[in-house]
Amino acid sequence: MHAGHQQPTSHRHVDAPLLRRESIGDSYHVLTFDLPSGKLARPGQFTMVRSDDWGHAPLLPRPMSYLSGGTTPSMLVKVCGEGTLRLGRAEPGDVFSLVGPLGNGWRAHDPTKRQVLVAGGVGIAPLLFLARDLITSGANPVLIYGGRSARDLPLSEDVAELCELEVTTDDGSRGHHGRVTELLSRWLRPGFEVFTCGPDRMMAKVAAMALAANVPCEVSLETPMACGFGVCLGCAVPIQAGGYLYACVDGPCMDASRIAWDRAEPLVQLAGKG
Amino acid sequence: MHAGHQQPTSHRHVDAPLLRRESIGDSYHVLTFDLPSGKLARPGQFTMVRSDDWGHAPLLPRPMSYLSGGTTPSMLVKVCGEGTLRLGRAEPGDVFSLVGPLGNGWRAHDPTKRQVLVAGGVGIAPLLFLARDLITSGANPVLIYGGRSARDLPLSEDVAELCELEVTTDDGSRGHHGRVTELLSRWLRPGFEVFTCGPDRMMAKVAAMALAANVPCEVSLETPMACGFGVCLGCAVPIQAGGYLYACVDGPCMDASRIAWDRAEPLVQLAGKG
Amino acid sequence: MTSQQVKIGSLELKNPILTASGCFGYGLEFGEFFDVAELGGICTKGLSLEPRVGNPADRICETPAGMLNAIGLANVGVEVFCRDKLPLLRERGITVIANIFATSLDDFIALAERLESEEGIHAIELNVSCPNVSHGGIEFGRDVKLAAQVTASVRRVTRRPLWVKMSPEAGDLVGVARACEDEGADAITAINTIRGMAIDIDKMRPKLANRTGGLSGPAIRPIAVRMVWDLASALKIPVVGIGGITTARDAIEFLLAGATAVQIGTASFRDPSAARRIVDGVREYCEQRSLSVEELVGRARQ
Amino acid sequence: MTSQQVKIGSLELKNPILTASGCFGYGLEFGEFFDVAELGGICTKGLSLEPRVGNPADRICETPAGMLNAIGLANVGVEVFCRDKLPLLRERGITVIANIFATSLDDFIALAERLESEEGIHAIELNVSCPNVSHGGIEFGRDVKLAAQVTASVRRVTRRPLWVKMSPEAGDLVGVARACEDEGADAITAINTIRGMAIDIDKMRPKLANRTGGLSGPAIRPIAVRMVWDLASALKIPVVGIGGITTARDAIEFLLAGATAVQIGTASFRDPSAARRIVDGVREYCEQRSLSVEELVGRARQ
Ligand SMILES: Cc1cc2nc3c(=O)[nH]c(=O)nc-3n(C[C@H](O)[C@H](O)[C@H](O)COP(=O)(O)OP(=O)(O)OC[C@H]3O[C@@H](n4cnc5c(N)ncnc54)[C@H](O)[C@@H]3O)c2cc1C
Ligand SMILES: Cc1cc2nc3c(=O)[nH]c(=O)nc-3n(C[C@H](O)[C@H](O)[C@H](O)COP(=O)(O)OP(=O)(O)OC[C@H]3O[C@@H](n4cnc5c(N)ncnc54)[C@H](O)[C@@H]3O)c2cc1C
Ligand SMILES: Cc1cc2nc3c(=O)[nH]c(=O)nc-3n(C[C@H](O)[C@H](O)[C@H](O)COP(=O)(O)O)c2cc1C
Ligand SMILES: Cc1cc2nc3c(=O)[nH]c(=O)nc-3n(C[C@H](O)[C@H](O)[C@H](O)COP(=O)(O)O)c2cc1C
Ligand code: FES
Ligand code: FES
Repeated sequence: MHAGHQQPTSHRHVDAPLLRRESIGDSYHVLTFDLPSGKLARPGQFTMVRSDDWGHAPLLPRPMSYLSGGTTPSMLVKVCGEGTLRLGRAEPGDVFSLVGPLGNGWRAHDPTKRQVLVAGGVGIAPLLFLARDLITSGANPVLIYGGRSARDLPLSEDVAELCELEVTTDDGSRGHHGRVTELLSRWLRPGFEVFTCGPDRMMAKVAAMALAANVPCEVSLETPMACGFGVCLGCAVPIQAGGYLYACVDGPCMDASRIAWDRAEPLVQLAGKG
Repeated sequence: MHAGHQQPTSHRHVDAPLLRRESIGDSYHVLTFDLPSGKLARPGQFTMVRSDDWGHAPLLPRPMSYLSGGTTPSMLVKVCGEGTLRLGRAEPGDVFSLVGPLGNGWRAHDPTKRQVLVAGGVGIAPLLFLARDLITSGANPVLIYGGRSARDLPLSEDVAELCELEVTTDDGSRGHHGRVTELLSRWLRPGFEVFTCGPDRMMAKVAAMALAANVPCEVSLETPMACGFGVCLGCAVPIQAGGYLYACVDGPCMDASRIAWDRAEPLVQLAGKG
Repeated sequence: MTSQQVKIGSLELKNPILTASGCFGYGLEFGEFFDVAELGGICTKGLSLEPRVGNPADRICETPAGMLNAIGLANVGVEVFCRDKLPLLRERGITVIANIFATSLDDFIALAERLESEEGIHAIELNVSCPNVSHGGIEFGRDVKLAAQVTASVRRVTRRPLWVKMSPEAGDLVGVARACEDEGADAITAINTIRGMAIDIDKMRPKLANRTGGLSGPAIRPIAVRMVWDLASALKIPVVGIGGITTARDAIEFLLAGATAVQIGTASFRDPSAARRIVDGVREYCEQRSLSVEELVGRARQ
Repeated sequence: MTSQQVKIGSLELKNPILTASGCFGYGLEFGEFFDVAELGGICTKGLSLEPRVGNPADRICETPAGMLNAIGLANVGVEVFCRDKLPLLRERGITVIANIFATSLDDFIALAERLESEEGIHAIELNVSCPNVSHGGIEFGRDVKLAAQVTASVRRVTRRPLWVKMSPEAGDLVGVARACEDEGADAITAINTIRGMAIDIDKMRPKLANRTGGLSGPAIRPIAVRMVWDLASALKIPVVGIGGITTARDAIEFLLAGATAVQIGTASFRDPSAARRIVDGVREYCEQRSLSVEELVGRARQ
């Protein structure tokens, strides 16, 4: 089913101390870990994070996309429940169990095209990581970044320094007053390809638009996950071909055209949480 | 059943910030709370301590005797499991839910007698509180303090400054090499009364010796507790009269002669934990 | 202001939050923490004809997000309750559901008859499901015929609203509940604790003197919600939901699943004011959505 | 060095730690975390005659100290398993218990027959207790006669050790297990998940697309320990304990209660190396007391 996962590799599960926590407002935190021995992450991959101090509850590790890779990888955490609350309180030196890097990163970009990155809120993490990569490899991406309000655009400054940035907010408190999808249309032309991560409802819309315009579109999915490496079968994603793929091993990054968005309704319902 | 508990009183449940934590070795911690509004505790009483940060596990609050009273009461915590581990990590400012003071404190001392206080390990807390009280009221107590080793005699310095102190350790690393009960015998004469708190096995022995010598003996019991104020009926203590008393409302301090030590076997088994 | 009132048969509750039997004493012990009359009502500790001293110690131990108890239905007995507790409860204007327990039909009948003459008891809750007493009531709760029989017998001797509290261990939970409904029960309470065991690996023996105990607390909540959903689908009479409710969110989960009211058990040990806080939390949730509690009941089923 | 070996009928395990069906994939996915051959063995994801895609999403959600799952027995099917997975398992020297699942007697028989010809399968575990499939195997597990029937039928077509995995929802758990024992089962596995439900109070509907799911994790451990104790008291054949085991201490609790071996389920999601750590922890406990694992089995009962 997920052959890519069956060759024994190593260094995929490490106990890593937190190097630092930078808080952005009270609901966003950048966590940087020290993991000299770990496997290096590619943009779009994720890790399952947990602390033994959590005891029996929260029970499961929390999937988090890499914001940066290397031996001091970082994640951007949005506080929305028990687990992320604890992550947002972490202090340097606290040790966390990191299982990762997991999943397939973003597919290789097409050098003949320009990359349009569409981020919603905390979905910025894997896209900022991607943008950095693209720029090192000589590409010139544009990033469309939307959030509820100005407070929900963490790291937008970093993006601005890096590449062309277009900002939208639902309440108009910053940038364009509206949705990312309103800014997206003019980029949906031949010679462009889309990479998107954010609330599922947003991704569904972006995907639909891209497909209609015949522009390749890659999405990074958020589904509930228990294991993160293909054994619990909890992260099912309904696909056009019928049946399901598994976000943790077949994704989280996938070609939008493969997904059966109509059968993905509960997934879209997750949007609130994303 | 526990009439003393039925008049509505107030201030018995407060959220109090930790003022400071003094650690004695890595397994003993003195926690001092700031609770201007709380009800004042008497020696021998206890409080049920919990933090909302614990989430669903540990589930129940932890019973802790007062080491001192007033508006900045303190407790001496011995780390022995999930809950006390968390208490031992508490930082100033952390807010805890304190339900208390609960239970009956030590019975009033007999001014015509001299008080012999027998402590085992962390059992020192309610006895040090008692010793301070006795001295203010002009009494001249002697305290026999036993522990596994020198490391298990927290606060013995404080005791030494306060009153006559005799120390024993199981491994002889400090004071008399042996058990408190070996030092106790010579004090079991008319004109003395005993107050004891420590591992149940120790208290059972002390009680038996005192009764045999016809010396009054008051013990402070440790039983599992869920509520601490007489509703769960989990803290049953078998008594001579037949049936049970409840440690939280009929105790934790009781006249040793009331207890049916023979039927208290599981309680004595708790000793390891006390 | 959205309405928080609910009706369980003929009984009107000012709000859907009750406290669970055995977790709230006789309703008097909490007076020092809040005004108990602000709750929808309280269920008394299980009452028997004669006083019971209960099981030997240890009676309780903690488990992951739960606890085991084997109290053994220690209680002051129906006489002392009526003499010492009930008058105070009346004075304080507290809605009282008397939880009764017996090991024989005759005793169940005698208990109900004894309470019939008392004022200030608003409903009777039959505990046919306590896991912690040998030849205990639990047999009644696990067998369709016996459950029907005890319900019918008590129904004959009381005009008061009659609730029957289910054992989660009934192989045919819905069947047992239906039988009680047919025999005139006004409501079904679900669930009681689930039998469990914990072993002390240092002492190499069960932690509880009674060996097994009833599991309660957040750990069992998903099981309880599912059973309430199943019961609400099958019954015409109201279901009173219970099991692991700790916050208003938990209580709302049961209401949405089909419970008309809920009971707060173990949570009162963790926070004596839990029930009071839950009353406020449920009201807030209703206000935000301008829905009455009755509009919440079973809403997740639509 | 105390012996860690245990015997389950004719099958010798190098230690009592197995991994639970559905929580360890096909045993190959964990090769990157530790050498799976160091475990007593692994139970495969439930295998059916034909591949199954499973239930719609969401399939899982977290609960206090537990999780609900409604995977719907998604699996590659027995053919693909034998072709792609089994050879690798053989190569790696892993002890394999094939967990099989069917909705009809004939399919159970066909599955067992299909596996009989394969090398490297050390035992068959009948899942007669999955709560997550309509007209699912669970009926088999809840009814004494049906459980006996499926055990007898499979017994006839396999010479391999035959384990039957109990549903905790069988009204008469011990009766069902005894029936399986009488029909030639070599061991009883207990327990499978317990049906539960969680409701999203913001969306006002069940969190799982399947509505109900099976509850697993530390939350259910006390229930599982009690059932293992009851089964070990009633049966002659060994009991394989399972339910919420997260640490070596938990595993030892089951052994002391009477389990001859244990299975690690949900804990492998929390820590992929959980089973491996538990093997070490149990050995350490035995060393400290110079007791063999077989001397631990049922020791809390003496
Ligand atoms: C591949 C992947 C990458 C992710 N990357 C990031 C990231 O970079 N930054 C970030 O802040 N969040 C990210 N998320 C979402 C993050 O995992 C959830 O917000 C988090 O698990 C919520 O946990 P909680 O305990 O705070 O919330 P709770 O609601 O208390 O969690 C309850 C349960 O639901 C699950 N859950 C809740 N929301 C989500 C969600 N949106 N996706 C998946 N599971 C969820 C939790 O894991 C937990 O098991 C990612 C999710 C996935 C699947
Ligand atoms: C009236 C009273 C006063 C006490 N005073 C003190 C004190 O001043 N300082 C101190 O360090 N300890 C005191 N204890 C003991 C203390 O409550 C326990 O050590 C503590 O509850 C252990 O919790 P844990 O989670 O760390 O251990 P765990 O073993 O993980 O606890 C598991 C469960 O067992 C219960 N438990 C374990 N040991 C005991 C015990 N000895 N007594 C009662 N319940 C127990 C816990 O409350 C919890 O519910 C007192 C106990 C009582 C009843
Ligand atoms: C210590 C304790 C004592 C209990 N005593 C009774 C009782 O006397 N009668 C009864 O019907 N239920 C009794 N119960 C069961 C509770 O009323 C409730 O059904 C169960 O605890 C589940 O709810 P919870 O998880 O909110 O605690 C008791 C529960 C506990 C924890
Ligand atoms: C995601 C998931 C999938 C499962 N799939 C199966 C299965 O296919 N067959 C089976 O017999 N049990 C299955 N189970 C049940 C487990 O094998 C085990 O009996 C149960 O989870 C209790 O153990 P635990 O608390 O250690 O997880 C599954 C459990 C989970 C959590
Ligand atoms: S998260 Fe477990 S299979 Fe994808
Ligand atoms: S601890 Fe609840 S009655 Fe004593």
